[in-house]
Amino acid sequence: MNKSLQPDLLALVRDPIDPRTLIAHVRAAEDGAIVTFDGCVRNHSHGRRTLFLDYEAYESMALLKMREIAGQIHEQFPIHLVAIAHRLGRLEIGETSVFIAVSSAHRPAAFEACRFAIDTLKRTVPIWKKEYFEDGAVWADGEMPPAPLETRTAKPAS
Amino acid sequence: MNKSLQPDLLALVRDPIDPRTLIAHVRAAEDGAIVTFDGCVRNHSHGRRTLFLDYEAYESMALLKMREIAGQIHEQFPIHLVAIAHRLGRLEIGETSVFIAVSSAHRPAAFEACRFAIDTLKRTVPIWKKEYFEDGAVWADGEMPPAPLETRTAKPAS
Amino acid sequence: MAGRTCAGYNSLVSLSSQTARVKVLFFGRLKEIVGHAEDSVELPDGAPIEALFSHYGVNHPELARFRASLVASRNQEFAAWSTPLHSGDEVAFLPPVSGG
Amino acid sequence: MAGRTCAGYNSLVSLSSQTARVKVLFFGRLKEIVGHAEDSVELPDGAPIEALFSHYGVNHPELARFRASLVASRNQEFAAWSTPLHSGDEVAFLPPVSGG
Repeated sequence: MNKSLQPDLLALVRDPIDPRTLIAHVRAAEDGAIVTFDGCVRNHSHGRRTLFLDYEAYESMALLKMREIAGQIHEQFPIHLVAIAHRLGRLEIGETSVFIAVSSAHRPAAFEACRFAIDTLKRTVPIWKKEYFEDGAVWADGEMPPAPLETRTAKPAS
Repeated sequence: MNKSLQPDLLALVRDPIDPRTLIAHVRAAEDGAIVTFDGCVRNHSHGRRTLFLDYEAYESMALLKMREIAGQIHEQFPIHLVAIAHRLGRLEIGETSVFIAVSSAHRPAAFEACRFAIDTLKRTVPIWKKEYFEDGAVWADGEMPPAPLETRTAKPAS
Repeated sequence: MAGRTCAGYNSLVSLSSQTARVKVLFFGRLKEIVGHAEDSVELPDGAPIEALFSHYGVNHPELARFRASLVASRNQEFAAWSTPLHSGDEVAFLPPVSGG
Repeated sequence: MAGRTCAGYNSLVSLSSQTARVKVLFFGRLKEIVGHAEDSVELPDGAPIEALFSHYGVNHPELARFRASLVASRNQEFAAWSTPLHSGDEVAFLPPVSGG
Protein backbone atom coordinates (compact mmCIF):
# COMPACT_ATOMS: atom_id res chain seq x y z
CA MET A 1 0.00 0.00 0.00
CA ASN A 2 2.70 2.41 0.95
CA LYS A 3 4.62 1.42 -2.10
CA SER A 4 1.95 2.74 -4.43
CA LEU A 5 1.64 5.99 -2.49
CA GLN A 6 5.37 6.66 -2.22
CA PRO A 7 7.42 4.30 -4.35
CA ASP A 8 11.12 3.61 -4.08
CA LEU A 9 13.39 6.34 -5.39
CA LEU A 10 15.97 5.32 -8.00
CA ALA A 11 18.08 7.93 -9.70
CA LEU A 12 21.18 8.67 -11.74
CA VAL A 13 22.29 12.24 -11.13
CA ARG A 14 25.00 14.62 -12.32
CA ASP A 15 24.77 17.06 -9.42
CA PRO A 16 26.00 16.29 -5.89
CA ILE A 17 23.81 13.81 -4.02
CA ASP A 18 22.04 15.22 -0.96
CA PRO A 19 21.58 12.33 1.48
CA ARG A 20 18.80 14.21 3.25
CA THR A 21 16.55 13.97 0.20
CA LEU A 22 16.92 10.20 0.04
CA ILE A 23 16.52 9.73 3.79
CA ALA A 24 13.42 11.93 3.86
CA HIS A 25 12.04 9.86 1.00
CA VAL A 26 12.21 6.55 2.87
CA ARG A 27 11.45 7.79 6.39
CA ALA A 28 7.94 7.30 7.76
CA ALA A 29 6.26 7.13 11.16
CA GLU A 30 6.02 3.33 11.03
CA ASP A 31 9.79 2.91 10.65
CA GLY A 32 12.08 2.13 13.55
CA ALA A 33 15.32 1.85 11.61
CA ILE A 34 16.99 3.56 8.70
CA VAL A 35 20.31 2.22 7.44
CA THR A 36 22.28 4.19 4.88
CA PHE A 37 25.33 3.47 2.79
CA ASP A 38 27.40 6.38 1.52
CA GLY A 39 30.01 5.41 -1.02
CA CYS A 40 32.53 8.20 -1.32
CA VAL A 41 35.57 8.91 -3.45
CA ARG A 42 38.74 7.78 -1.62
CA ASN A 43 42.00 9.66 -2.01
CA HIS A 44 43.83 6.43 -2.78
CA SER A 45 43.38 3.26 -4.80
CA HIS A 46 45.76 0.28 -4.93
CA GLY A 47 48.35 2.37 -3.09
CA ARG A 48 48.26 5.28 -5.52
CA ARG A 49 46.99 8.79 -4.86
CA THR A 50 43.71 9.39 -6.68
CA LEU A 51 43.06 12.85 -8.14
CA PHE A 52 39.44 12.43 -9.19
CA LEU A 53 37.05 9.94 -10.74
CA ASP A 54 34.82 9.94 -13.76
CA TYR A 55 31.71 7.74 -13.84
CA GLU A 56 29.73 6.78 -16.91
CA ALA A 57 26.66 4.56 -17.21
CA TYR A 58 24.46 2.78 -19.68
CA GLU A 59 21.74 4.92 -18.21
CA SER A 60 18.55 3.24 -19.40
CA MET A 61 19.80 -0.21 -18.42
CA ALA A 62 21.34 1.01 -15.16
CA LEU A 63 17.97 2.39 -14.04
CA LEU A 64 16.28 -0.89 -14.96
CA LYS A 65 18.87 -2.84 -12.96
CA MET A 66 18.48 -0.48 -9.99
CA ARG A 67 14.72 -1.03 -10.11
CA GLU A 68 15.35 -4.79 -10.20
CA ILE A 69 17.47 -4.49 -7.06
CA ALA A 70 14.68 -2.58 -5.32
CA GLY A 71 12.24 -5.32 -6.31
CA GLN A 72 14.56 -8.06 -5.00
CA ILE A 73 14.95 -6.22 -1.71
CA HIS A 74 11.22 -6.00 -1.18
CA GLU A 75 10.89 -9.71 -1.95
CA GLN A 76 13.69 -10.81 0.35
CA PHE A 77 13.49 -8.46 3.33
CA PRO A 78 10.57 -6.96 5.29
CA ILE A 79 11.55 -3.38 4.57
CA HIS A 80 9.44 -0.31 3.95
CA LEU A 81 11.21 1.74 1.27
CA VAL A 82 14.55 2.05 -0.47
CA ALA A 83 16.19 5.00 -2.20
CA ILE A 84 19.28 4.62 -4.40
CA ALA A 85 21.09 7.44 -6.19
CA HIS A 86 24.27 7.08 -8.21
CA ARG A 87 26.18 10.06 -9.47
CA LEU A 88 27.76 10.28 -12.93
CA GLY A 89 30.47 12.50 -14.41
CA ARG A 90 33.50 13.89 -12.64
CA LEU A 91 33.69 13.41 -8.86
CA GLU A 92 36.23 14.93 -6.53
CA ILE A 93 37.82 13.24 -3.49
CA GLY A 94 35.33 12.92 -0.62
CA GLU A 95 32.25 13.33 -2.78
CA THR A 96 29.46 10.76 -2.66
CA SER A 97 29.29 8.50 -5.71
CA VAL A 98 26.40 6.34 -4.48
CA PHE A 99 23.94 6.70 -1.62
CA ILE A 100 21.45 4.09 -0.46
CA ALA A 101 18.83 4.52 2.27
CA VAL A 102 16.58 1.71 3.50
CA SER A 103 13.77 2.07 6.04
CA SER A 104 12.18 -0.72 8.01
CA ALA A 105 10.23 -1.36 11.20
CA HIS A 106 13.19 -3.31 12.59
CA ARG A 107 16.92 -3.05 12.08
CA PRO A 108 18.02 -6.49 10.79
CA ALA A 109 16.03 -6.09 7.56
CA ALA A 110 17.30 -2.55 7.03
CA PHE A 111 20.95 -3.62 7.46
CA GLU A 112 20.63 -6.71 5.30
CA ALA A 113 18.70 -4.97 2.53
CA CYS A 114 21.12 -2.03 2.39
CA ARG A 115 24.09 -4.39 2.19
CA PHE A 116 22.37 -6.48 -0.48
CA ALA A 117 21.61 -3.33 -2.47
CA ILE A 118 25.19 -2.05 -2.65
CA ASP A 119 26.68 -5.52 -3.18
CA THR A 120 24.26 -6.22 -6.03
CA LEU A 121 24.64 -2.75 -7.52
CA LYS A 122 28.38 -3.26 -7.74
CA ARG A 123 27.94 -6.55 -9.58
CA THR A 124 25.02 -5.89 -11.89
CA VAL A 125 24.44 -2.19 -12.65
CA PRO A 126 26.20 -1.05 -15.84
CA ILE A 127 28.24 1.84 -14.47
CA TRP A 128 31.97 2.34 -15.05
CA LYS A 129 34.55 4.30 -13.11
CA LYS A 130 37.69 5.81 -14.56
CA GLU A 131 40.33 6.63 -11.98
CA TYR A 132 42.64 9.59 -12.60
CA PHE A 133 46.08 9.45 -11.01
CA GLU A 134 49.03 11.78 -11.24
CA ASP A 135 50.59 9.57 -13.92
CA GLY A 136 47.54 8.67 -15.96
CA ALA A 137 44.04 7.26 -15.89
CA VAL A 138 42.69 3.71 -15.83
CA TRP A 139 39.29 2.10 -15.97
CA ALA A 140 38.78 0.51 -12.56
CA ASP A 141 38.90 -3.26 -12.30
CA GLY A 142 35.27 -4.16 -12.26
CA GLU A 143 33.09 -7.14 -11.59
CA MET A 144 31.61 -9.29 -14.33
CA PRO A 145 27.84 -9.28 -14.15
CA PRO A 146 26.29 -12.76 -14.01
CA ALA A 147 26.11 -13.76 -17.68
CA PRO A 148 23.08 -15.65 -18.98
CA LEU A 149 23.66 -19.27 -19.90
CA GLU A 150 24.54 -19.78 -23.53
CA THR A 151 21.85 -21.78 -25.26
CA ARG A 152 23.68 -23.18 -28.22
CA THR A 153 21.76 -24.17 -31.26
CA ALA A 154 22.81 -27.70 -32.09
CA LYS A 155 24.63 -27.72 -35.38
CA PRO A 156 25.43 -30.77 -37.43
CA ALA A 157 29.13 -31.43 -37.55
CA SER A 158 30.26 -30.60 -41.05
CA MET B 1 47.30 7.84 14.36
CA ASN B 2 44.09 9.31 13.11
CA LYS B 3 42.42 8.18 16.26
CA SER B 4 44.51 10.48 18.39
CA LEU B 5 43.92 13.44 16.09
CA GLN B 6 40.17 13.00 15.80
CA PRO B 7 38.83 10.44 18.24
CA ASP B 8 35.50 8.65 18.10
CA LEU B 9 32.50 10.73 19.13
CA LEU B 10 30.30 9.29 21.89
CA ALA B 11 27.47 11.34 23.32
CA LEU B 12 24.25 11.34 25.31
CA VAL B 13 22.15 14.31 24.31
CA ARG B 14 18.83 15.89 25.26
CA ASP B 15 18.37 17.95 22.09
CA PRO B 16 17.50 16.47 18.69
CA ILE B 17 20.36 14.56 17.09
CA ASP B 18 21.69 16.06 13.85
CA PRO B 19 23.03 13.16 11.76
CA ARG B 20 25.16 15.56 9.73
CA THR B 21 27.31 16.37 12.75
CA LEU B 22 28.09 12.69 13.34
CA ILE B 23 28.67 11.94 9.68
CA ALA B 24 30.98 14.94 9.30
CA HIS B 25 32.87 13.72 12.36
CA VAL B 26 33.71 10.31 10.88
CA ARG B 27 34.13 11.31 7.23
CA ALA B 28 37.64 11.73 5.85
CA ALA B 29 39.36 11.67 2.47
CA GLU B 30 40.74 8.18 3.04
CA ASP B 31 37.26 6.68 3.54
CA GLY B 32 35.35 4.95 0.78
CA ALA B 33 32.31 3.92 2.80
CA ILE B 34 30.16 5.39 5.52
CA VAL B 35 27.36 3.28 6.97
CA THR B 36 24.85 4.85 9.32
CA PHE B 37 22.11 3.50 11.54
CA ASP B 38 19.25 5.79 12.50
CA GLY B 39 16.99 4.38 15.20
CA CYS B 40 13.76 6.32 15.20
CA VAL B 41 10.61 6.32 17.28
CA ARG B 42 7.95 4.10 15.67
CA ASN B 43 4.28 4.95 15.87
CA HIS B 44 3.47 1.44 17.05
CA SER B 45 4.80 -1.19 19.43
CA HIS B 46 3.42 -4.71 19.92
CA GLY B 47 0.36 -3.73 17.90
CA ARG B 48 -0.47 -0.67 19.99
CA ARG B 49 -0.29 2.96 18.90
CA THR B 50 2.62 4.72 20.58
CA LEU B 51 2.17 8.37 21.61
CA PHE B 52 5.73 9.19 22.63
CA LEU B 53 8.74 7.70 24.43
CA ASP B 54 10.82 8.71 27.39
CA TYR B 55 14.45 7.56 27.65
CA GLU B 56 16.56 7.60 30.79
CA ALA B 57 20.14 6.45 31.28
CA TYR B 58 22.72 5.68 33.90
CA GLU B 59 24.70 8.36 32.16
CA SER B 60 28.23 7.87 33.48
CA MET B 61 28.08 4.11 32.93
CA ALA B 62 26.31 4.43 29.57
CA LEU B 63 29.14 6.61 28.26
CA LEU B 64 31.73 4.12 29.51
CA LYS B 65 29.88 1.27 27.79
CA MET B 66 29.60 3.27 24.57
CA ARG B 67 33.33 3.88 24.68
CA GLU B 68 33.86 0.15 25.22
CA ILE B 69 31.80 -0.57 22.09
CA ALA B 70 33.94 1.87 20.11
CA GLY B 71 37.06 0.12 21.37
CA GLN B 72 35.69 -3.31 20.43
CA ILE B 73 34.83 -2.08 16.95
CA HIS B 74 38.34 -0.81 16.33
CA GLU B 75 39.74 -4.14 17.52
CA GLN B 76 37.43 -6.28 15.41
CA PHE B 77 36.99 -4.34 12.18
CA PRO B 78 39.36 -2.29 9.99
CA ILE B 79 37.34 0.90 10.33
CA HIS B 80 38.42 4.51 10.55
CA LEU B 81 36.08 6.24 13.00
CA VAL B 82 32.76 5.74 14.75
CA ALA B 83 30.28 8.25 16.15
CA ILE B 84 27.42 7.22 18.44
CA ALA B 85 24.82 9.57 19.92
CA HIS B 86 21.84 8.51 22.04
CA ARG B 87 19.11 10.91 22.96
CA LEU B 88 17.47 11.05 26.40
CA GLY B 89 14.20 12.50 27.66
CA ARG B 90 10.91 12.71 25.80
CA LEU B 91 10.96 11.77 22.11
CA GLU B 92 8.11 12.18 19.65
CA ILE B 93 7.18 9.76 16.85
CA GLY B 94 9.70 9.88 14.01
CA GLU B 95 12.48 11.44 16.05
CA THR B 96 15.90 9.82 16.18
CA SER B 97 16.70 8.07 19.46
CA VAL B 98 20.09 6.76 18.45
CA PHE B 99 22.39 7.49 15.52
CA ILE B 100 25.57 5.62 14.62
CA ALA B 101 27.99 6.48 11.83
CA VAL B 102 31.01 4.35 10.88
CA SER B 103 33.62 5.23 8.28
CA SER B 104 36.01 2.84 6.61
CA ALA B 105 38.12 2.45 3.49
CA HIS B 106 35.89 -0.46 2.39
CA ARG B 107 32.26 -1.27 2.91
CA PRO B 108 32.21 -4.69 4.62
CA ALA B 109 33.92 -3.35 7.74
CA ALA B 110 31.64 -0.31 7.87
CA PHE B 111 28.49 -2.45 7.64
CA GLU B 112 29.66 -5.04 10.14
CA ALA B 113 30.94 -2.50 12.66
CA CYS B 114 27.76 -0.42 12.50
CA ARG B 115 25.62 -3.51 13.03
CA PHE B 116 27.84 -4.67 15.87
CA ALA B 117 27.58 -1.23 17.48
CA ILE B 118 23.79 -1.06 17.57
CA ASP B 119 23.39 -4.73 18.53
CA THR B 120 25.86 -4.34 21.38
CA LEU B 121 24.43 -1.00 22.49
CA LYS B 122 21.00 -2.57 22.82
CA ARG B 123 22.38 -5.35 25.03
CA THR B 124 24.90 -3.57 27.19
CA VAL B 125 24.36 0.18 27.49
CA PRO B 126 22.28 1.11 30.56
CA ILE B 127 19.49 3.09 28.91
CA TRP B 128 15.77 2.51 29.47
CA LYS B 129 12.77 3.37 27.37
CA LYS B 130 9.28 4.03 28.70
CA GLU B 131 6.56 3.73 26.09
CA TYR B 132 3.48 5.91 26.40
CA PHE B 133 0.27 4.57 24.88
CA GLU B 134 -3.25 5.93 24.90
CA ASP B 135 -4.12 3.70 27.85
CA GLY B 136 -0.98 3.98 29.93
CA ALA B 137 2.77 3.67 29.97
CA VAL B 138 5.13 0.70 30.29
CA TRP B 139 8.86 0.19 30.53
CA ALA B 140 9.87 -1.55 27.33
CA ASP B 141 10.88 -5.19 27.52
CA GLY B 142 14.61 -4.96 27.52
CA GLU B 143 17.60 -7.20 27.16
CA MET B 144 19.61 -8.48 30.10
CA PRO B 145 23.20 -7.37 29.86
CA PRO B 146 25.72 -10.21 30.08
CA ALA B 147 26.13 -10.70 33.83
CA PRO B 148 29.55 -11.44 35.27
CA LEU B 149 30.05 -14.94 36.60
CA GLU B 150 29.28 -15.28 40.29
CA THR B 151 32.38 -16.23 42.23
CA ARG B 152 30.91 -17.88 45.28
CA THR B 153 32.90 -18.00 48.46
CA ALA B 154 32.83 -21.58 49.64
CA LYS B 155 30.89 -21.78 52.88
CA PRO B 156 30.87 -24.74 55.25
CA ALA B 157 27.46 -26.37 55.42
CA SER B 158 26.05 -25.55 58.84
CA MET C 1 16.26 8.05 52.86
CA ALA C 2 19.95 8.86 52.86
CA GLY C 3 22.08 7.74 55.77
CA ARG C 4 20.19 4.66 56.82
CA THR C 5 22.05 1.67 58.10
CA CYS C 6 21.78 -1.56 56.21
CA ALA C 7 19.64 -3.14 58.91
CA GLY C 8 19.64 -6.72 57.78
CA TYR C 9 23.37 -6.90 58.23
CA ASN C 10 23.83 -4.98 61.46
CA SER C 11 23.91 -8.30 63.25
CA LEU C 12 26.91 -9.32 61.24
CA VAL C 13 28.94 -6.34 62.29
CA SER C 14 31.24 -7.22 65.12
CA LEU C 15 32.34 -4.39 67.36
CA SER C 16 35.65 -4.09 65.59
CA SER C 17 34.17 -4.31 62.06
CA GLN C 18 34.37 -1.27 59.87
CA THR C 19 31.34 0.00 58.06
CA ALA C 20 31.23 1.20 54.48
CA ARG C 21 29.07 3.95 53.02
CA VAL C 22 27.98 3.29 49.47
CA LYS C 23 25.93 5.22 46.95
CA VAL C 24 23.00 3.30 45.47
CA LEU C 25 21.22 4.10 42.19
CA PHE C 26 17.90 2.85 40.85
CA PHE C 27 16.70 3.06 37.28
CA GLY C 28 13.55 2.46 35.28
CA ARG C 29 10.98 0.24 36.93
CA LEU C 30 13.10 -0.11 40.06
CA LYS C 31 13.22 3.62 40.63
CA GLU C 32 9.43 3.67 40.58
CA ILE C 33 9.18 0.81 43.08
CA VAL C 34 11.74 2.15 45.54
CA GLY C 35 10.43 5.69 45.10
CA HIS C 36 13.75 7.44 44.53
CA ALA C 37 16.68 7.38 42.14
CA GLU C 38 19.53 7.64 44.61
CA ASP C 39 20.33 6.51 48.12
CA SER C 40 23.28 6.39 50.50
CA VAL C 41 23.62 3.34 52.72
CA GLU C 42 25.97 2.25 55.46
CA LEU C 43 26.73 -1.45 55.55
CA PRO C 44 29.48 -3.74 56.86
CA ASP C 45 32.66 -3.30 54.87
CA GLY C 46 32.95 -6.15 52.40
CA ALA C 47 29.25 -7.02 52.40
CA PRO C 48 28.17 -8.32 48.99
CA ILE C 49 25.91 -6.49 46.55
CA GLU C 50 23.33 -9.22 47.18
CA ALA C 51 23.05 -8.08 50.82
CA LEU C 52 22.46 -4.51 49.76
CA PHE C 53 19.65 -5.62 47.46
CA SER C 54 18.07 -7.72 50.23
CA HIS C 55 18.11 -4.66 52.43
CA TYR C 56 15.70 -2.89 50.05
CA GLY C 57 13.55 -6.01 49.90
CA VAL C 58 12.55 -5.42 53.53
CA ASN C 59 10.55 -2.30 52.69
CA HIS C 60 9.75 -3.27 49.08
CA PRO C 61 8.96 -7.00 48.93
CA GLU C 62 7.94 -6.68 45.25
CA LEU C 63 11.62 -6.20 44.41
CA ALA C 64 12.17 -9.95 44.82
CA ARG C 65 10.08 -10.52 41.70
CA PHE C 66 12.62 -8.63 39.61
CA ARG C 67 15.77 -10.11 41.11
CA ALA C 68 16.24 -12.71 38.37
CA SER C 69 16.05 -10.14 35.58
CA LEU C 70 18.38 -7.58 37.19
CA VAL C 71 22.05 -7.02 36.69
CA ALA C 72 24.07 -5.15 39.29
CA SER C 73 26.93 -2.76 38.71
CA ARG C 74 29.70 -1.49 40.94
CA ASN C 75 31.52 1.69 39.96
CA GLN C 76 29.99 1.69 36.47
CA GLU C 77 30.98 -1.89 35.69
CA PHE C 78 28.66 -4.88 35.63
CA ALA C 79 29.38 -6.78 38.85
CA ALA C 80 28.55 -10.19 40.26
CA TRP C 81 26.06 -10.21 43.14
CA SER C 82 28.80 -11.60 45.34
CA THR C 83 31.03 -8.55 44.77
CA PRO C 84 32.12 -7.14 48.15
CA LEU C 85 31.41 -3.46 48.74
CA HIS C 86 33.66 -0.84 50.23
CA SER C 87 33.34 2.81 51.21
CA GLY C 88 32.84 5.13 48.29
CA ASP C 89 31.48 2.46 45.96
CA GLU C 90 28.64 3.33 43.63
CA VAL C 91 26.20 0.47 43.14
CA ALA C 92 23.34 0.38 40.67
CA PHE C 93 20.55 -2.12 40.08
CA LEU C 94 19.85 -2.30 36.37
CA PRO C 95 16.65 -3.65 34.84
CA PRO C 96 16.90 -5.15 31.34
CA VAL C 97 18.19 -2.36 29.12
CA SER C 98 16.10 -1.00 26.26
CA GLY C 99 18.12 1.73 24.63
CA GLY C 100 18.45 2.15 20.91
CA MET D 1 30.23 4.57 -38.99
CA ALA D 2 26.44 4.28 -39.03
CA GLY D 3 24.73 2.27 -41.72
CA ARG D 4 27.50 -0.22 -42.44
CA THR D 5 26.63 -3.75 -43.29
CA CYS D 6 27.88 -6.47 -41.04
CA ALA D 7 30.38 -7.69 -43.61
CA GLY D 8 31.39 -10.97 -42.02
CA TYR D 9 27.87 -12.26 -42.32
CA ASN D 10 26.90 -11.01 -45.70
CA SER D 11 27.86 -14.35 -47.09
CA LEU D 12 25.24 -15.98 -44.92
CA VAL D 13 22.43 -13.87 -46.30
CA SER D 14 20.54 -15.74 -48.93
CA LEU D 15 18.72 -13.67 -51.47
CA SER D 16 15.43 -14.09 -49.68
CA SER D 17 16.85 -13.41 -46.21
CA GLN D 18 15.75 -10.32 -44.38
CA THR D 19 18.26 -8.02 -42.82
CA ALA D 20 17.97 -6.40 -39.42
CA ARG D 21 19.21 -2.99 -38.35
CA VAL D 22 20.40 -2.87 -34.73
CA LYS D 23 21.75 -0.13 -32.53
CA VAL D 24 25.09 -0.92 -30.88
CA LEU D 25 26.51 0.76 -27.76
CA PHE D 26 30.03 0.71 -26.37
CA PHE D 27 31.06 1.68 -22.85
CA GLY D 28 34.21 2.31 -20.85
CA ARG D 29 37.34 0.76 -22.29
CA LEU D 30 35.46 -0.57 -25.33
CA LYS D 31 34.24 2.87 -26.30
CA GLU D 32 37.84 4.05 -26.34
CA ILE D 33 38.96 1.13 -28.50
CA VAL D 34 36.16 1.36 -31.03
CA GLY D 35 36.35 5.13 -31.02
CA HIS D 36 32.67 5.89 -30.61
CA ALA D 37 29.83 5.21 -28.17
CA GLU D 38 27.08 4.33 -30.60
CA ASP D 39 26.73 2.62 -33.95
CA SER D 40 23.99 1.35 -36.23
CA VAL D 41 24.59 -1.91 -38.08
CA GLU D 42 22.70 -3.96 -40.62
CA LEU D 43 23.08 -7.71 -40.29
CA PRO D 44 21.16 -10.83 -41.26
CA ASP D 45 17.97 -11.15 -39.27
CA GLY D 46 18.52 -13.65 -36.49
CA ALA D 47 22.31 -13.34 -36.47
CA PRO D 48 23.69 -13.89 -32.93
CA ILE D 49 25.26 -11.19 -30.77
CA GLU D 50 28.54 -13.08 -31.14
CA ALA D 51 28.52 -12.34 -34.88
CA LEU D 52 27.99 -8.65 -34.24
CA PHE D 53 30.98 -8.60 -31.90
CA SER D 54 33.16 -10.43 -34.44
CA HIS D 55 32.22 -7.80 -36.98
CA TYR D 56 33.95 -5.14 -34.87
CA GLY D 57 36.95 -7.40 -34.41
CA VAL D 58 37.78 -6.97 -38.09
CA ASN D 59 38.73 -3.33 -37.66
CA HIS D 60 39.74 -3.57 -33.98
CA PRO D 61 41.61 -6.86 -33.44
CA GLU D 62 42.44 -5.86 -29.85
CA LEU D 63 38.76 -6.39 -28.96
CA ALA D 64 39.35 -10.15 -28.94
CA ARG D 65 41.48 -9.72 -25.85
CA PHE D 66 38.45 -8.45 -23.91
CA ARG D 67 35.91 -10.96 -25.15
CA ALA D 68 36.20 -13.24 -22.12
CA SER D 69 35.58 -10.43 -19.67
CA LEU D 70 32.62 -8.89 -21.49
CA VAL D 71 28.94 -9.39 -21.01
CA ALA D 72 26.50 -8.51 -23.76
CA SER D 73 23.05 -7.05 -23.40
CA ARG D 74 20.06 -6.93 -25.73
CA ASN D 75 17.37 -4.36 -25.09
CA GLN D 76 18.76 -3.50 -21.64
CA GLU D 77 18.88 -7.10 -20.43
CA PHE D 78 21.99 -9.22 -20.08
CA ALA D 79 21.92 -11.61 -23.03
CA ALA D 80 23.75 -14.75 -24.07
CA TRP D 81 26.19 -14.36 -26.96
CA SER D 82 24.01 -16.76 -28.93
CA THR D 83 20.95 -14.47 -28.68
CA PRO D 84 19.56 -13.84 -32.18
CA LEU D 85 19.12 -10.20 -33.19
CA HIS D 86 16.22 -8.57 -34.94
CA SER D 87 15.46 -5.15 -36.33
CA GLY D 88 15.20 -2.45 -33.71
CA ASP D 89 17.26 -4.31 -31.11
CA GLU D 90 19.68 -2.35 -28.96
CA VAL D 91 22.85 -4.27 -28.20
CA ALA D 92 25.58 -3.22 -25.78
CA PHE D 93 28.97 -4.70 -24.98
CA LEU D 94 29.63 -4.23 -21.27
CA PRO D 95 33.07 -4.37 -19.65
CA PRO D 96 33.23 -5.49 -15.99
CA VAL D 97 31.10 -2.96 -14.09
CA SER D 98 32.66 -0.72 -11.43
CA GLY D 99 29.88 1.46 -10.06
CA GLY D 100 29.42 2.18 -6.38
